[in-house]
Amino acid sequence: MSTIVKGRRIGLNGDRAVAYAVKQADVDVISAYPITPQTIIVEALAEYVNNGELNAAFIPVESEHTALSAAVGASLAGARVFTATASQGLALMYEILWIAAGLRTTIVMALGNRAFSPNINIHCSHDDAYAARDTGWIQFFAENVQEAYDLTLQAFRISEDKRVLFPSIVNLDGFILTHSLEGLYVLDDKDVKDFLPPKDPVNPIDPESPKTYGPLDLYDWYIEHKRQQAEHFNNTLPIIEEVFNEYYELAGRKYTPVKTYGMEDAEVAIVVLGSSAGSVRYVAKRLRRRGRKVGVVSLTLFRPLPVEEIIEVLSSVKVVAVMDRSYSFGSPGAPLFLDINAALSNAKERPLLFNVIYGLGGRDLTPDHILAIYDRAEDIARSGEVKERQIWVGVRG
Amino acid sequence: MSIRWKSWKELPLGMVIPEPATSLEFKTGSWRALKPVLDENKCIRCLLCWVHCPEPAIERLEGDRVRIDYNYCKGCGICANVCPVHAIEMVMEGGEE
Amino acid sequence: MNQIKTLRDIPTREQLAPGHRLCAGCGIPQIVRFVLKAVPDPKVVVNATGCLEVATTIFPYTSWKVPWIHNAFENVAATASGIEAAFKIMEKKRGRRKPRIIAFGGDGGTFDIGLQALSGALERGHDLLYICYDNEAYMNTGIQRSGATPKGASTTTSPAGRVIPGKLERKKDLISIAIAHGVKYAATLNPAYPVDMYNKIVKAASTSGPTVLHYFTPCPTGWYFDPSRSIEVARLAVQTRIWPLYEYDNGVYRITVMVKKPRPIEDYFKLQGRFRHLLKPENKWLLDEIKKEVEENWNRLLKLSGAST
Amino acid sequence: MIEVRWHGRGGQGVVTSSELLAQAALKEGKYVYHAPEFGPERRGAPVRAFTRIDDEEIEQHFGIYEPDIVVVIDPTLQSETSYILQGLKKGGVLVLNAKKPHKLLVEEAKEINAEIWYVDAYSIAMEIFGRPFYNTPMLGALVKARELVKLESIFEAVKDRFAARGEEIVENNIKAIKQAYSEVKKYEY
Repeated sequence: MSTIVKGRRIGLNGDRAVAYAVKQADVDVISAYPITPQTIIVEALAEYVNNGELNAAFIPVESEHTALSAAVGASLAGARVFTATASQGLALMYEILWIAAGLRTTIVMALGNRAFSPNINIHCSHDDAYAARDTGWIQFFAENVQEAYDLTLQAFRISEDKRVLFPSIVNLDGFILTHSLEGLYVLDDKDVKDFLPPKDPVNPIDPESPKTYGPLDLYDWYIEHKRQQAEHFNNTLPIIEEVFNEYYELAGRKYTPVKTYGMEDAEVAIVVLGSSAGSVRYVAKRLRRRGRKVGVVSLTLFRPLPVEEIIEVLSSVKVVAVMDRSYSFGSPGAPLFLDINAALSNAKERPLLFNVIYGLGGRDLTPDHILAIYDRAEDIARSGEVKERQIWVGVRG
Repeated sequence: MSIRWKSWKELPLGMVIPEPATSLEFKTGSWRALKPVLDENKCIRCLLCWVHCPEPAIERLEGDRVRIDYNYCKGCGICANVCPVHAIEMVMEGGEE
Repeated sequence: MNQIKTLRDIPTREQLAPGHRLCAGCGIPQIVRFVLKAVPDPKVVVNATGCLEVATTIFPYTSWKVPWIHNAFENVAATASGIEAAFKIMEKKRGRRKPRIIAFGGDGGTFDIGLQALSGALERGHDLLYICYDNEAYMNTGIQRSGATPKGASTTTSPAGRVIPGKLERKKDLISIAIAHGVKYAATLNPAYPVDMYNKIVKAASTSGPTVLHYFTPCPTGWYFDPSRSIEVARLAVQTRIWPLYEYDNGVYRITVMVKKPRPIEDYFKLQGRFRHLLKPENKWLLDEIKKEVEENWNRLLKLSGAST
Repeated sequence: MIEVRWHGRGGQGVVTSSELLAQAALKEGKYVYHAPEFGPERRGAPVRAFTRIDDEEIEQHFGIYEPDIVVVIDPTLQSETSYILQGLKKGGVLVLNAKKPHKLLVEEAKEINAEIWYVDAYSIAMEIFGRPFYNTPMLGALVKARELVKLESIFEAVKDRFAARGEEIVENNIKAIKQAYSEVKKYEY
């Protein structure tokens, strides 16, 4: 990522960086319930509102279910809306995730990624992000605090684009990013205003033009509605890239759905989401200095999955390790592994793949773990044989 | 509203019915087994039938006269039941006219 | 917004179109029609999942002439909260006029699954009119018991069996729940008393902050009576003191339809299949219990309203 | 790259110190990562925080296992030697809030050839604040031991952080940092 930038450099933790972006986005309604590790976001926003720094309605709801339900109502009313949650909170919102997307709301949600219970844990897994993968929300993964800020701003712009009209989730790893402070460049308010003018809602609730939102929809038209939603959702990819480019022009930071390192000549690659991408790259850089042809692929955009780009960067590699910070019981792979596998399924050439389960509940992904994964990938490249489709790293065994 | 779209491509955006009162195209009068028949001569224009009709299929006209809209009347018989002067009689559908 | 004296004063304009698919004889449309008449434009209706929702909006048909939003079952008050908050801030920031926000929920969506969301909305003080249309069971899914099902009623999940004769638990007291949240206006409504009903809607809608109306909805399908007798059944509920009509207005309770000489409860029960088993001799104990509780409730309201017995 | 680990107890400002160090480094154009360690700890329980400072972009997000410097804010934690010295690099730096270093700690630190710096931050805090706010003075002691950032940058960070709470708080903190800076001593084995 380039660091040529406009704006000021300040130090914030991930949660505060998101809250700062939300303030600059001049949201109308914040509807949220406290849950670790995103609580700092809503605290910061409540502070902005109560200090008169942000002219917004802060709805201090009684549950996450209501947080998202109220957000749906507010978004349909025409407001720019933000919410934030994590883990169990996302699970409690679950049914409304589908509704928010189907009703084409433009809510932006920060998800402080955290493991599902049991056992209760407040640290990072991607269980919550994965739980939302099929619901029709655009999903971004931030690798660091800068990205959490940038992606939040871009998410509003993307969700509210009249060619998009889908809600967005900005994932940031619980504690690793939410509570950790890094330096980041923040834009001037004026630049944000230019990039993100007030929401111009499509089909808002309007007594002058009464519409019926969310009617019963039986076998007569339900499938046509889903077909339409699917088409529109899949069509968002070029628009997301367009907004990424505009943001690049504004901020000097270039986002791409797929981020790569060393993939020009990599023979083995790791595919990973979130804050671990940097850790993997850190190790990969050191290995490449020693002549090992390793690469890193991280997804800034998880939904819609940038399939063509994935094929482009991975099809000529010999072995790919797909890292999942979650587990899918009884499935032949965890969600990212399944996605990558499916994306490559009809590629003319395709690598051998294996799935790495790591980091559940905040277990640290150390350089040793990453090294071991690359070692294994290279072994497989040599032998041409995947003995274990799925391995766990960093687990006492 | 043209309710007959040919494809999902033509559907209104999102899960929205963009116009009000399209149920007027759905004639629930076909549900009726018993039919209320109003004797205007007996009617005292108390409006009770109009007030209580669930559809509403009873229109309030000038001078508080009422008219039954058989396109929508499901024949529940509430109007006949609440009428204090028995100006509405329920008859078998198809039998009377 | 004016109080009315006779039925003639009720506005003629309808904002609920026919062509909906509620059962013949259903009591729900009457509250909807009245609310739409009594609450001035601009207004927005938010609707919980339930009979009213499924029967008035079946894509591509809608009976609504005002903006109408359905989100899910348990979150009508939550959705309404968001709409209210959004319009309030947008009025401030961009001058978009805030409409009145009306929420409809059935008894399941209000007493049970939606109670938490309702509690939250009332506590936060959103400016909205909440109406529970209470047909005393989950009618939309086929007559299962709810927290609003009255003691003694037979439903598909509290059937009048050989050992247990229907529901043995009391109905929750929604108005007291609302009042406990500090709402300024709450009232019970009954379709057999249309002027009383209309005027209470007007009062609720003219009160700022959240207000709660609890409407008795006769349900011929779930209560097993002839649809033509809907209003008769509703009137009997009031006249037996089973459904007292009263209001709570800024701290003052008032019984709005005084029932000096109540009709026997049996008159109400024998009209409905759901209660008929209570008239069997072996269930007299339950009938007696119900009678006692109805009387206690009436006396409680008399006391609260300062009326003499 | 420099990695610092902070030790203290919940409520002592361990996280604040680590954050202030990161903010100060940031002011000098450096790259930083500051991470508090979070469990279910409440006031009084041992807690840690981590700071990474580098001239290059910091990409890695894994934990700090082999710190260059360990700062112990709480005077009573000194005896937890293995906890405090865990992973400290050979020849690393140990900065203690202590009237004098704990004997056992000295012995073990010597084994890894660690430098020990110590200051009675408790007394400084009691003298200046009248309360045991000894987290900020430890920044002064740290900067004396290793000039990771300029003292001025620390003062700037302190100003940003405490400005809203009044000038006196800012000034007292700066005073305490300065005092610790001048009073901290290197332990001679």
